Amino acid sequence: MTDIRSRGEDAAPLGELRIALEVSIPSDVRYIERVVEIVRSQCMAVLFAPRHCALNVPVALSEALSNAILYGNGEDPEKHVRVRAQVDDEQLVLEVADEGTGFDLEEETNDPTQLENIEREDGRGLFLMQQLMDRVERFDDHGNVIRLTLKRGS
Amino acid sequence: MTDIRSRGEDAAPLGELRIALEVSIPSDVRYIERVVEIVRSQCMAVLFAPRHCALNVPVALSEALSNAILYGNGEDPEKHVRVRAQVDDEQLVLEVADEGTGFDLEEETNDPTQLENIEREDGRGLFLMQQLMDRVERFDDHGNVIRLTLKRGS
Amino acid sequence: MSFSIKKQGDIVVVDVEGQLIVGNRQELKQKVLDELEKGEKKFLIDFSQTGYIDSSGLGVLVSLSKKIREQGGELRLANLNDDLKTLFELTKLDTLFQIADTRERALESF
Amino acid sequence: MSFSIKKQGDIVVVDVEGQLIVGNRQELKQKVLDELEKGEKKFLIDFSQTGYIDSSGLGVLVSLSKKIREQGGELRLANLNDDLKTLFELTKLDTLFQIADTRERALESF
Ligand SMILES: Nc1ncnc2c1ncn2[C@@H]1O[C@H](COP(=O)(O)OP(=O)(O)O)[C@@H](O)[C@H]1O
Ligand SMILES: Nc1ncnc2c1ncn2[C@@H]1O[C@H](COP(=O)(O)OP(=O)(O)O)[C@@H](O)[C@H]1O
Repeated sequence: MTDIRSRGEDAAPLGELRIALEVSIPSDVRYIERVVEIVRSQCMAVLFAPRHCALNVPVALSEALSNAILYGNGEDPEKHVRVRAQVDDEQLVLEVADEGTGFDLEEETNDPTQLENIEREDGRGLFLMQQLMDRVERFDDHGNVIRLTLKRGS
Repeated sequence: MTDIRSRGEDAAPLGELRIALEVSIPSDVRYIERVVEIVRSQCMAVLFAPRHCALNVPVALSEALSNAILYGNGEDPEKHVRVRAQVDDEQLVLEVADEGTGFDLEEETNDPTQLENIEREDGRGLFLMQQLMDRVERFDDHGNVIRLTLKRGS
Repeated sequence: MSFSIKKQGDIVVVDVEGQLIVGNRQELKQKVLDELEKGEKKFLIDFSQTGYIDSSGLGVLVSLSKKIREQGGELRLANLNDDLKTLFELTKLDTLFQIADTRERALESF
Repeated sequence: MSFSIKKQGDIVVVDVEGQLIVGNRQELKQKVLDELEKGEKKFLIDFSQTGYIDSSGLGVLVSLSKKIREQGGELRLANLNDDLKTLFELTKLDTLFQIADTRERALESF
């Protein structure tokens, strides 16, 4: 008898697996890692590319969460950050909402790869979101919201 | 210099981390494993006991999903199963909704540990849900809904 | 989830990797029945790499145990972790199956 | 997430286990600065067990690299996986740091 090794039935077709997640956390950076872990596993469950699940989503979401906690809510323990994640077979849409008054996305986005910036300790967050996501948007909705969109195929 | 090994800052206090998840899948049992994986990671993110995350939640949810797909929707590809999972620092509440007409929970729950049942191949699903969860409820809401509740401390 | 089957002496050893659930239990059943049909008599299912088992997975094990016994064969289970043990205890299936702590013990027990 | 620091010859080797992010970067910074204050000059940070790094984690690495240089010391990084490499490339930080493929190479390079 030869060594038989078989995979289970083929993974289910992806169409129609829709996930919507809503997480609310206090303004404390120690929550970031856990929220990222939840969204990452969602990302894996719909079979996004490994790199998307290991790099693009965790880093971009961490950045948005830190900014919301630190700048948007000023680490005020009374204020909350809300994350909505929606996934289907086409794309992942993340929305991170804080209770702040917002900011000018274009104005505040730095290019940390410029020689004069390369040794700066800060100013890489919005840049990384732009690099790692297909789209970054900001809008107001009872506070500041950042929307990150990542297409499956990208 | 001695070998220093340190854990990061203490895990964040749990209070106020609230997660609500909604997943919709077609009536195909091949989706079960992935849905369970998403809910399991949610369960780990809020630091439920390892046993709850590895046994109680995966098995009880699998049972509810199989029943919804097989009996509730009769594997009709046009029909969907919807899962809602809500977690806070006290409890996990899972709702599994199918498009069927429901059933009598008490009537249908078998005791597979009875001698005459022990060699049966089926009839352990509802029993396991009851054993692994703190509460199992059934109600109608445009179809049949099973609600499973697990308290953190239990 | 995947199954690997190999033969150790005259014993058919099956490793269940991942979950044993409604979506893949038929595959396990078919593989074991194929071996039974070929005349194999001794079966060991090893759960060291198994995640969770649902009621339909338990059902397949019950069914296989019956079919193997009918052919005069024997089935042993090995390496159930604490969570899986609890599952067998809750359903009293620990009274139906011969369960060994380790693969070695199971192999010796035939 | 946790850090383990040990000394190999005259080189301080730091393993970053898990994420290097806003929630724990200060701890890494403090640990390395403590060693620098004790007079240590050679530092190797090994990322073989690291998940992801956020911009504040990158910021701490930049800051440490400056501080170590100011004291006449040297910092090397090792074992960045492909995803982490991409992160350094996107931010051009691969031009600022001395990055070795393996721990051995990094140790030899001092
Ligand atoms: N949610 C937010 N609310 C208010 N201001 C923000 C927010 N996110 C970013 N900003 C502003 O944009 C700037 C640049 O952010 P970023 O690129 O992430 O770099 P860093 O956080 O290191 O300063 C911040 O310094 C802050 O002034
Ligand atoms: N969602 C559902 N819709 C309709 N009937 C159901 C549903 N869930 C369970 N049942 C009924 O309850 C019975 C017992 O279910 P269960 O204890 O899970 O065992 P099994 O699924 O092995 O039959 C099923 O056979 C079915 O008739």
